[in-house]
Amino acid sequence: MVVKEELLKKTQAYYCLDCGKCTSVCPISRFNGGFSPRRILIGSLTGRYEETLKDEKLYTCLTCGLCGTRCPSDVKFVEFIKSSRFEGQKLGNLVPCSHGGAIQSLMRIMTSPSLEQRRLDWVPRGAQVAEKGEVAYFVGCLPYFDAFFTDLEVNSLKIAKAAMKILNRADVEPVLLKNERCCGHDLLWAGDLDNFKKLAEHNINAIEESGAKTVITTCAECYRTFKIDYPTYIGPLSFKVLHITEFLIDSVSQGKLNFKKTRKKVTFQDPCRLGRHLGMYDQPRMVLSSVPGLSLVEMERNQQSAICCGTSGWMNCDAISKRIQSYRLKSAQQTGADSLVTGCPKCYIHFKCAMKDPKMGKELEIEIKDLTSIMADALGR
Amino acid sequence: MAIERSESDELRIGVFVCYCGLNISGTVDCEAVAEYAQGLKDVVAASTNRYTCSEPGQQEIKNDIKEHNLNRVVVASCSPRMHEPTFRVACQEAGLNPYLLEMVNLREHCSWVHIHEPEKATEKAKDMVRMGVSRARFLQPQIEKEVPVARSTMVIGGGIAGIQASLDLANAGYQVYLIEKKPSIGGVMAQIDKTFPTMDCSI
Amino acid sequence: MTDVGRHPRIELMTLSEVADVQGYIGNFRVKVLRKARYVDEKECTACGDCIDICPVIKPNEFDLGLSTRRAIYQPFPQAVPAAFALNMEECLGNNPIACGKCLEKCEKECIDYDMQDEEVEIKVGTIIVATGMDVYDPTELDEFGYTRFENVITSLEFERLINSGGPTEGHLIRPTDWQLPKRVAFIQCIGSRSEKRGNPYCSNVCCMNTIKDSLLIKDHWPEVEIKVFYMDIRAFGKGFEDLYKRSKANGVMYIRGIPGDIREDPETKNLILLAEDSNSGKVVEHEADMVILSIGLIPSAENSLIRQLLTLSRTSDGFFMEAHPKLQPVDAPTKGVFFAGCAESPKDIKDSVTQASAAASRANILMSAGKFTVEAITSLINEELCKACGVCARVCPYHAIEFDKEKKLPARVIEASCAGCGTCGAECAFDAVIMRHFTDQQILGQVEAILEENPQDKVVVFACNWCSYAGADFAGISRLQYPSSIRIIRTMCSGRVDENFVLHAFKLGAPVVLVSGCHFADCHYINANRWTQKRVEKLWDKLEKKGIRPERLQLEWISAAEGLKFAKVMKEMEELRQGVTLEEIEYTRKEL
Amino acid sequence: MAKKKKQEEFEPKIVVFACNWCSYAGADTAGVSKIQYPHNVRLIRVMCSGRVNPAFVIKAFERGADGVMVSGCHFGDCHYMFGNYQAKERFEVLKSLIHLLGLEKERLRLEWVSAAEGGRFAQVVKEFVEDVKKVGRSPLALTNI
Amino acid sequence: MAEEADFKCLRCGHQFKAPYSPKDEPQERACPQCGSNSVRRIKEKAKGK
Repeated sequence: MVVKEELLKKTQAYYCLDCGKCTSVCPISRFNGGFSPRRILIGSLTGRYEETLKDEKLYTCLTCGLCGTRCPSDVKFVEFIKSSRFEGQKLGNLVPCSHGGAIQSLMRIMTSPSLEQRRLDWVPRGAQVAEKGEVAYFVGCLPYFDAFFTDLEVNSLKIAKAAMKILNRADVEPVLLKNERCCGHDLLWAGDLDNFKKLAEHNINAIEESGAKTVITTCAECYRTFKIDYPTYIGPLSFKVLHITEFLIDSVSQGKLNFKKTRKKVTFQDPCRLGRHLGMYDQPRMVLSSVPGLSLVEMERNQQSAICCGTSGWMNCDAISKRIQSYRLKSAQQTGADSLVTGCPKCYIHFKCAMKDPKMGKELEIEIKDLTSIMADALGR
Repeated sequence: MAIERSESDELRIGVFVCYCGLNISGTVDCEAVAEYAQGLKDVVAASTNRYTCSEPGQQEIKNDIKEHNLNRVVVASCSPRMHEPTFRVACQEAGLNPYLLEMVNLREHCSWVHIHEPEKATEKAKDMVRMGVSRARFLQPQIEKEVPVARSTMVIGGGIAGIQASLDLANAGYQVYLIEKKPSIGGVMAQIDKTFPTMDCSI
Repeated sequence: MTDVGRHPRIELMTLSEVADVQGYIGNFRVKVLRKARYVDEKECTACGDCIDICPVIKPNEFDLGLSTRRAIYQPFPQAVPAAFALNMEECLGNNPIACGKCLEKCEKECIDYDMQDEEVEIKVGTIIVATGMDVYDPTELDEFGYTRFENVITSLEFERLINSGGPTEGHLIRPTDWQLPKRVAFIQCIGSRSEKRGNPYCSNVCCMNTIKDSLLIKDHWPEVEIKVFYMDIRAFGKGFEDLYKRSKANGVMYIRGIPGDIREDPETKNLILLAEDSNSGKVVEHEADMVILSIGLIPSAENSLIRQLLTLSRTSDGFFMEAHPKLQPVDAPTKGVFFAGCAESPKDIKDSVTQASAAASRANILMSAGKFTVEAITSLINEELCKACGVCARVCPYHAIEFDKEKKLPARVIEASCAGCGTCGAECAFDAVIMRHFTDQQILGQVEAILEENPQDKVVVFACNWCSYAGADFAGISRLQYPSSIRIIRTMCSGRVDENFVLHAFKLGAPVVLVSGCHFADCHYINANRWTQKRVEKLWDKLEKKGIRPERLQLEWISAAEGLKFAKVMKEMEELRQGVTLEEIEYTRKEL
Repeated sequence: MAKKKKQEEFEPKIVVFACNWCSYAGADTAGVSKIQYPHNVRLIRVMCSGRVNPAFVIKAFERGADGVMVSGCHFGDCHYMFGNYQAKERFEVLKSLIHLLGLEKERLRLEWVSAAEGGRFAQVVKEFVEDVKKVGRSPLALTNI
Repeated sequence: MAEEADFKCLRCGHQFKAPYSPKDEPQERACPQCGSNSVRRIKEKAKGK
């Protein structure tokens, strides 16, 4: 099978110089010598694309984009993988989903139009929520994660509650969508374009019905999906999408929010989606720096060179993932920071999980906080 | 509009359609084009040739200029960017001002780009020849002027290339001005230790 | 080098810049700004007394900051002219109450704080552009840690370190501990062959430079372990392959794979490189004491000014564009100007010298002939029709039209300066400009010939000689197929396309007209195509006012290399043509 | 009303995960004893109720099951000591997920049935089918057909 | 901040915004959708009509 011309053009795959910079930085390759982005690409280009599509390695890639930052030829490897997964889906590939594919099933369930979810039970009693309004807060899968990962005690809904606190404090009464669906990120990256589109359309309709002109999200993946994938696969959006960090920057600069003094030292995990996919490195750091007394120490590999949290799209969570996570957590410990701040609920969950490891867990322990929560906690009077 | 042609100047246009081997004739019916050209106003001679740019091809132009007393020449062959100078010389050798030549680009702009539509290409070729003839009617002799060239040169940059060029020209007897931005000449070359492939000193 | 200094027919002007160039082939008038040296170049014997006493210490640029120099200095020992120079911005002496120590010390009294910059005018017949190149700054390639890690240096810095005239007197040391590095790693293609950061082209010299450097190290210190990380080794020149083999025979390890990441061991300051050996497919960590980034060459920063002054153009890589890449590789598009060395493309010393001699020879041909035949395709003013409005003079990219505003006399063309673009002819509202060999009549004659029969089936395309017409030729050469409805009219420049040509075509029933020319950066006539754009914009407005769809007039920039684009655009033109109704054409005929 | 009409015709599709040692054997007992129970159930044998990954249950719903029952040994009887405790824990997760998705709690059931309880198996199944019939067709079944 | 103006592609009809100032030299423009250079600035007046 020959790689389609369209894909070659879109991803510049044929520009590959075979230099191997991608493989030498790839977090998977570091722990799994059998995995090499370069070889996947070169193999595909030299007439073995079919093999690539059938190979489980197609789903091993974290699509974290670190290879892309190094590539001299600007080969869009992540795009190559994503598009190839669409092809794989057509061939009926069995995607190696973690958790038995339960999460993907949940997402596919959500494509059903007649679903009437009860996803807002978490909303704190005092929170000010609007039925219709200018601003909507897109919660994402947090309620489901909390239900699903009870054994990890992730309590990721803290993030949602924190977001409500921040929004309300900045005099915003957000609309919460009763029937919002998963943004579709994970289905898209597993190659299931059809169901992704269904979810996307549900969400776009729900937001348009709510009358919101601005949608705020606390999830790096939702943000990328709204920002890049919805316009690509669905069409231009009639509303603006903001990551909570952008909202925070605006509110702080307008003097709507202020923070208590603290003496905490934190380090920040750049989520792939926010950082390398969207180039948002400075915004989270700006937000953190607006807390007086909060000091940020960087891990050895940060921003463009940050290492992924080890799993992506609830696929292929294996021993390699754990090793990446423990490597990352150790880097965080080495900074001497009190807490590791994450910018994506998935990173948060994955690290939490790594620390639950009965053998290694204790060695890896460090306080983890999501960016939104740490900001909400720091809010002053 | 300026420069009217004087009435007495009777137009005698010759059209030469080139086969370019099969490059043109493989698509365009050159004979039909020449025949069509023959029927155009002011055209007194139209012919085809297998390779107009060849020595015999050029000779035919020269002969026709003399025989038919041509005062405009239209060559329908390849791009003027390729052979305009060739045919200009041919005209000049036959005593015609080289600027009274017009070229029609049948090869690059017709036969090669419409390989699968020979009929339409032939129609287009006719149109193109008509365009060429139409323009040729208004061509005027031009005279190329000469300007003196001063026997001095300026070399901008005193690196290895600038130094070499300066020395060559100065040794040939010209005055050379070597302009260098830095306090010394030498450029990057002077910073390098040994140089490949001979591994000797750079300065 | 010293030959230059003492040659009787070479006037060496250092610390000088070209300020202005007027005139044309054979007759250039050049203004050169000679900056003050503050030291009498002829008197100074470079004795060095002044240096010993100068209190100002600055990084030495020649050693790339690896050593220091004073405010009064000689760039390097073999400098030509062998005179010192004083950097007045750094000198304290300029200040009346301050230093002045060198002035006292100089026995020959050749230091003069009051020396002034001067402007010199020279007249030359030919110009050789040898502005050279700059080297790539790898700081932006953060993964290699240049500037973050002290023991990561560039190949040019390495040259200074291993040079016996350099700051270490040729002893190879690494910056952190001044010890001989035991393990050295070279990384190739830094800033070269890169689409994203750096430059897309191959810099030509770096492979051989590294091979040479590896041998230099091995010659002096055979025990040093050398690893070269590369993508391809390009050793194509005479004697190059031998050198490559020698390097390998000396034990230099060539590893196919570029490191994606370098870390520094905070204690030893050693560097840990992570690279995939693409032959084995294994990712391996390599530890090195010193890393040398084999940096590429980039166009000289000087180029943009010279380009403007001499009306040159650049290729997409930023180096100067030659008149023809194969057949006139040392000629500039501007006549009488030639290229030598890296100004035109990255090259090694041998190639630079070869090209320099070629450029000298090309210039020699002109100068020994003593005369040159200029372009016959120039413009001419019909003085009877000229209303002395001055538009032609304003739009001329070459300032080849003289026009006196006060006296209101008809404009006059300086033929030797005129390059023949025809923009003046297109802009003149009174048809007072006669564009030789591309007269209005000639072009209108072609328009009429196209539209004589079945005008509704034809697309009229105006194409400039240098780019779009050549692009059409390229489409032909590549056998790219496009619809046969296309009729091309050649003009020297898209700037020649008069409003009248377009309107006349529409009046005669043309469904679609395309005006095409060079991309903005490539215009053969400096910037004449800016006027094309303005004119087309005006025409769109005009057409719309008359109720004619402006879409029927199209504009496209197509370069000589864009045969594919030409064919694509022609297909689009045909699609547009099919969308134009007979009623529309009829309406247009009446309206115009 | 239309809905009622539908209910009359409605025959739910029910997936039962049954552990090899108790519930599956219970179903066998029901069969041996010719105890009648509704035809709507489809039995999937697992070695232990602890084997029932929540993903299985969710997948069943995704594909349009109207109800899913997990059944295993009584506490203390587990052939694998504590497998059924695991099942219980997982069931809680499933309950909250079903709740979030807006599905009726009647659609999901956890039962302990021993090998001897053939009658009980039939009874439980009957009850469950009745309950599911009451809540009607799964909204997912409606769209996924 | 850079001034912006509305542009329309006369090839594919795509409308878009791009930096523009009447003071600037003319620039080479291309339609972000189809790549055509037939890009026309839509002037304020025309919009009002």
